[in-house]
Amino acid sequence: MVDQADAPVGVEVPAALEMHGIVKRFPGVVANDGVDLEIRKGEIHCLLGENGAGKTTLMRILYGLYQPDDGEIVLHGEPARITSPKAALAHRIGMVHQHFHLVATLSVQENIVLGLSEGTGPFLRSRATRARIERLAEEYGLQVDPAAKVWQLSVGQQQRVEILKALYRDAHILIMDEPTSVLTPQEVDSLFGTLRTLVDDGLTIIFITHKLDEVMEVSDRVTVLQKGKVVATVNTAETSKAELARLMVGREVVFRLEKRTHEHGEVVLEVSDLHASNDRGLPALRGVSFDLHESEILGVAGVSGNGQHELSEVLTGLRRATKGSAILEAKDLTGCSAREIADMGVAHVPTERIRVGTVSSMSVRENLILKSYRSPEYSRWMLLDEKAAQRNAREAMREYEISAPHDGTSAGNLSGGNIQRLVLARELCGSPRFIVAAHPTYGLDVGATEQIRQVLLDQRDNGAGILLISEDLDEIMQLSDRILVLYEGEVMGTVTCDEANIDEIGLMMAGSRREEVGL
Amino acid sequence: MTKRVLVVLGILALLVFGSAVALADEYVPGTPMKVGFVYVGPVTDYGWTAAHDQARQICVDTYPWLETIYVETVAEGEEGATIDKFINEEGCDVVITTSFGFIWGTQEKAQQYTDKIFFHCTGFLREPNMATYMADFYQIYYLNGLIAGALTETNKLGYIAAVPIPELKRHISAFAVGAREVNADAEVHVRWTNEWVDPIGAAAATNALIAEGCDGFAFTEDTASVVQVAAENEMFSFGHYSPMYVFSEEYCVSGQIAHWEEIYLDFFKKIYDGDYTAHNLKNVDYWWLLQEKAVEAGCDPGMVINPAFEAELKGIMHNDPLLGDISVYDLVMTRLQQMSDPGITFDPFEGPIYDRKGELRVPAGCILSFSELTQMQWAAAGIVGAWPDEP
Amino acid sequence: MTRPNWLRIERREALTPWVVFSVSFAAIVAALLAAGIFFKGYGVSPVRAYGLIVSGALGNKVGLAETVRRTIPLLLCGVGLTIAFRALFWNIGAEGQLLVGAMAAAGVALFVPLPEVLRLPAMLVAGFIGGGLWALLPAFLKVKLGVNDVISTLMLNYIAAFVMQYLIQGPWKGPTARGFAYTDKFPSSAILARIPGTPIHWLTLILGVVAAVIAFIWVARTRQGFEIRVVGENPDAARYAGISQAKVILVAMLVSGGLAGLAGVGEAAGIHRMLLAPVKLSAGYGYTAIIVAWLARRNPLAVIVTSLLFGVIMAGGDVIKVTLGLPFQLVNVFNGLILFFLIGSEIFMRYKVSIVWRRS
Amino acid sequence: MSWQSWVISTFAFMLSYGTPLLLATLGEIFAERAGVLNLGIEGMMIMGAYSAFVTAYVTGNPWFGVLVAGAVGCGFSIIHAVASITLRANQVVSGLALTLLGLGLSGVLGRPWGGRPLPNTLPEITIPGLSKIPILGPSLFEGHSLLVYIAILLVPVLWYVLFRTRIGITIRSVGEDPATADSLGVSVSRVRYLSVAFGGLLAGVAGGYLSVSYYPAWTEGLTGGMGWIVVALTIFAFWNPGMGLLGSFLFAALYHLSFRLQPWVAPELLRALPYLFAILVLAFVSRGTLQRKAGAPSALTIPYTRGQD
Repeated sequence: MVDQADAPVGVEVPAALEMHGIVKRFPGVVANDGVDLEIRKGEIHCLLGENGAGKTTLMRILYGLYQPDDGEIVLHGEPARITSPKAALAHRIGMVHQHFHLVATLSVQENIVLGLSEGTGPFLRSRATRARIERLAEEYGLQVDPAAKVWQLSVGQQQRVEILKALYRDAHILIMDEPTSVLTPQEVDSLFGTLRTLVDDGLTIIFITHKLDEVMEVSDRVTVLQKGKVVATVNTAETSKAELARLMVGREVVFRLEKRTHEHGEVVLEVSDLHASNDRGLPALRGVSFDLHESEILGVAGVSGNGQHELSEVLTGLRRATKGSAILEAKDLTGCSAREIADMGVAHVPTERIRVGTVSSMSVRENLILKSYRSPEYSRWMLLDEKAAQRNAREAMREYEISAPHDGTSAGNLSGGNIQRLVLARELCGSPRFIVAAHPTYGLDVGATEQIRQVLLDQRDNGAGILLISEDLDEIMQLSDRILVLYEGEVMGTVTCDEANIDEIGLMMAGSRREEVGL
Repeated sequence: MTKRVLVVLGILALLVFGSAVALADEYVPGTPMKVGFVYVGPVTDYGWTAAHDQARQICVDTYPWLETIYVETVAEGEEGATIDKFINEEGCDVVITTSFGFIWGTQEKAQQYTDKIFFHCTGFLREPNMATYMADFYQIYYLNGLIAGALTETNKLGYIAAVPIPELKRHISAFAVGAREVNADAEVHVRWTNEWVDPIGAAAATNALIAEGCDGFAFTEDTASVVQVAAENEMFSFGHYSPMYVFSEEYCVSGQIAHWEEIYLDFFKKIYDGDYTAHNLKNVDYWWLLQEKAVEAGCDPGMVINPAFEAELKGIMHNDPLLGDISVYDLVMTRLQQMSDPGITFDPFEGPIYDRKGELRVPAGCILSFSELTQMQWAAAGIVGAWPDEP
Repeated sequence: MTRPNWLRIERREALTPWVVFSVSFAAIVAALLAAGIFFKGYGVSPVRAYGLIVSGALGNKVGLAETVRRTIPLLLCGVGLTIAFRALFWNIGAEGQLLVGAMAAAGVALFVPLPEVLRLPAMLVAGFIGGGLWALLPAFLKVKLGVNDVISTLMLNYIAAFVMQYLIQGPWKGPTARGFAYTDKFPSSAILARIPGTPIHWLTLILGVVAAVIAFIWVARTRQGFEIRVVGENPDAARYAGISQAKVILVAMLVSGGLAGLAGVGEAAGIHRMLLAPVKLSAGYGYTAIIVAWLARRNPLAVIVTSLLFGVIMAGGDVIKVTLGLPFQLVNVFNGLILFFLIGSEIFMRYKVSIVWRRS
Repeated sequence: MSWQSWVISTFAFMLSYGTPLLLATLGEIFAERAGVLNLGIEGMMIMGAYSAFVTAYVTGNPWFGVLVAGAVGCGFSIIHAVASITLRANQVVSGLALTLLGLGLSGVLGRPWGGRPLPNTLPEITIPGLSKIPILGPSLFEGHSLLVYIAILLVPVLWYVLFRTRIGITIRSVGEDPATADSLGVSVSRVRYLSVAFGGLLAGVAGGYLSVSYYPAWTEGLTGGMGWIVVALTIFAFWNPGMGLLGSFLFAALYHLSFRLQPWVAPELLRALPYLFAILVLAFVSRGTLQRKAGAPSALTIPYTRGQD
């Protein structure tokens, strides 16, 4: 336990913000359990912790979105009661949410002035506003067209709007909630650049993340949260990834699972010249081609929004391909419905396990037969066979260690890890030959992560061909036999895991072809 | 869950079947009488139901032995239940239903409660214990027609009518006959609202007719909407059902007022005296007109013609084959007299009368029989506009 | 939305029938207390008034019969609506579907030459299909074009009413109706039998109860019911599981509208025995049924109870008019009040509302 | 029948009958733009009509009547606001309840007031100069009350407010994405309350116009279903005041023609058209970029609870 006191302090910097003994309870969980936090003026302070450690909750309290059940907030030495975002903004606190808070149908400019009360009465000073936005954009490298409607912007641009929004309200403390999860390495660099200029101009930045590299790269100090408690606050200069990781998970992490290398079997899936459009009707996949073999994990790397999502949907029948084919066992998937594909024994671990993979309000038992409910196994004529479903549930819960009071508990009451186990239990029954796993461990604690990765490796060893889509490069590197990089719907290249190198993959994710990055 | 609900329903069913019909005994003449009125509209409308309810109050004030109860705005299909309540719970001896739509329900109940007396307005079905009645305006519409025909300058008169039933067709034709009598070029333009109470629609219809060039209005709708719109446009109009002089003292010339009490008073008295019983009503059908004072000409009690128009109407002369040269004012008064006298000496539908298709409907020297009047579908000459079921 | 700190509102984990019942009950009591003011205003003791209303609606043959008569259409429409709502389709169109059902039945009754024995069955089938097809229209619009279901179904109610108005004033107007806007009386073979001395057309009542039971089993125990629930609870998961949302919505709406159509057949062939003005044929049953279904928490079996409750409320209106001789408009006021208290009570079902004393 | 007379009567009626529709539609547009569907318009209008008549009758001042009508409509709409915003009740059910309540209450309170003419109604004005224009003059600039022109002037004003001012931005953001508005310190409930109240105000005034100008007397149920037409018109208008004007007047014209054309066309069919239009419009704008540009507010009918986005 590194203590605040014995962290050597140079010049005494006044605290911009202190939070004392913050407690926040939600039904069933204590999200923040007596959290103490001290942020110094002009620093980039990382809040490190796994998903569910309470980082976001703490910041939502600071931003007035939640009211703490206990504890106090001190700003520049003054105790402050922040009852609403309005109050937070009044205290010069700005927040860039992980999921952007932008009104899609409004213009950039309208989004930026939304909620402000400048100008006289209800009237806007459009020209002046526009000028100021352009000035800020210039100053901090956040170029974006003030007149554009937000729904027309790219994700990166939308994040710029978010930052501009905070700056426009001259925030002195800027909270960034996992800002890099949607950016390319290059965009990340320019973001970090922006952050530094901001800090030089005297802003204080609180940076929420669970990525150790980012902490090391950008922060001055780190506060590590674990299960709603602060485990340490340390100077970045005096710590290491390993130490942070230990603080974060509370034990040494095994950074490599043992992976038996062996010969891959014949081709399971043959994708050639696949095209598809996204929800806005714009091309999302442009001629993707690749092979997937038995007993192979093919990792698909890429910044989110570059076609991975569409790829997984096309291969599982949730999205129509506009061109090309995906041959599974001599059958073209692009022509098939989701149901037909599922019946062919294709397993799909969806990106959003809670919103898509399960029905929260229905029982574990029912969720486990979400796809197989029609099979004679679970239904007689039109009627469902509750008994069979129950038996199935009992076995699955035992085999995959799904911890739930009983099989009648509604899925919504399960923890993230257990929900993912539930999904896997359902998808992997009957050992599928082809598995699409999208972000299988996203937001899970280390224990669950390890278990689920192991399950995938076992499936691979049993001969399944697995398409692993993930934004977590570490995961891709660990599990994949080969790595395929997508950029704007095109394959930048494929590398085997032993020749893989994170920097080059990063470049490919940023849009340079494999040959260009000299592999 | 299922079981419990089914049990509950079972019990309900039992109750429905089980409870026997509580039959009160027949009314004894000379004893206090309780009468239940089933109204189709709210007693606060300014037409049909209001008129019936005023009549009811007059009866109560007149006969100390009379007790009444009423239910307003009874939807069609609910009259049966209301009648049941009147008889079983309120112990009514007589039930009065004031809408054509209640006809079948009333008959059904009359057949069920054979010892109670039923009185149905505007209907044509009768039972030994179910009589029918109607106070009709056609004579007055004819009088209004005379005035309108004389006053119109565009020779186009407007008539806003609720629903195309024989009653209204009769009135419109009478109005047209009157207008044509004093003004051969007079046309009566008709618009249907298909609602008995629809002030907004009536106003819209009036506007439409004004646009057609009409400059005077009669109507059948239970609000004063038409009178008001006409007045706004400085055009004359005829009140309907209730005294509408108040709505336009300048432009409301005349109109029709109902006095249902005349019928009710007579009916109740006869029951009280034992003349009418639950066994001899099969052929009792009141068809009361000016002569019986069941209806009155004018837009305010006692005012046949609005004084504001007296002079003008006295100035307009008309040549009548029998009466010779006579002012329209006097003509109206004479006709009123002729139709109010005990021995009626005039009827608006006195032949020869042709319909607008040129077909002879009433041969010279004849008048229409009661059943011809009550089932009238043809449109008199001079009527313009849609005319459903025109023969 | 900002909330005072002393008030804590938490989502309820699970909604127990007990909570639903007690909260709803409390709400209705509160509503009656509020409505009592009006009775006082008219110099009638509320206690006496309510006593009369209950006894008038349940305590005697006539009242009970009226209550049940009102319950029948509410039950049929209500059960149908629970299914539509289960599939996450906001069907506000029961009224229109009811009218179309009535029109279809009337058409068969009056203009289709059929052997006597077949006429009623044919009318019921026609009514079901008519209502069902009318309901499929908005379902298609939603599935194919994403048209807002609340609005489209609402609009279709008016279109149905105008069509009906047109029919009875024009082509279908009965020669024996003496010019009034009615069709002719249905032939005796097209009239639903009633329980003697009451207006209860029992066949429809039975159909309603059976529908409720079957619907319950259908939703809770069958494969298709499973699909309906998945679609209703989480459309994305349904897509993911390969369940066709379109198909489910169409099926649900077909049944939903069909049952409303049956209610229409009941009103036409059981009560009026002819087709007449829409406002006369249905006392807004289709709209009240929305509340009935919503109050039943989308549970078809519970509709049996809630429809009965509103049957009592509607029949109670007669008592207010007849026995108490109060203005009939009070009925609407009461229904309005009761509704507001019920929806007001919703929050106590979805959230546990507690007062916390924070030490300062 | 000269064509002029058709134009004149139709235009004149468009204004006199279209005005209440326009007022109420403008109000509903604001409520729905803020994400609250209010099916209680009929109830608010009839209450407005009732209170306007009584006030005007008692005080002898029709304008005062209109004001009170606005206040009453406003107050009445607050009931819906409390139910659907604070208590997060189902907006459809709450709206239906409001209509029931309005029809009932106005009926009960209005009983003594039936069958009386309103002595002094809203004065009809003639616009000097403009009224001289052939055809348009007599139809548009003569014999209408000032309220008619106020309603029409409201259209550009409200359009500007909705699309060019901070108020508009706030309202639209609350109707599109309340969570975002909230995160920027906009009080979602406050904005929604105000929008609904504004809608109620206009609905009340619309009712008032009916009872002190269009039909200066009290009859229960006098709005005769206008409130539901407004629901249709609001959609037909793409939630845009300008289109609201077009829709209201178009419907008024159709209603007028349903009477003028009665000898040739069945009126029911003409009157069913607006509802048909509303559905067709929806069919066009419910998908794709059109949805973004002209579709319904995304959060319409969805209650907002912080932290559940």
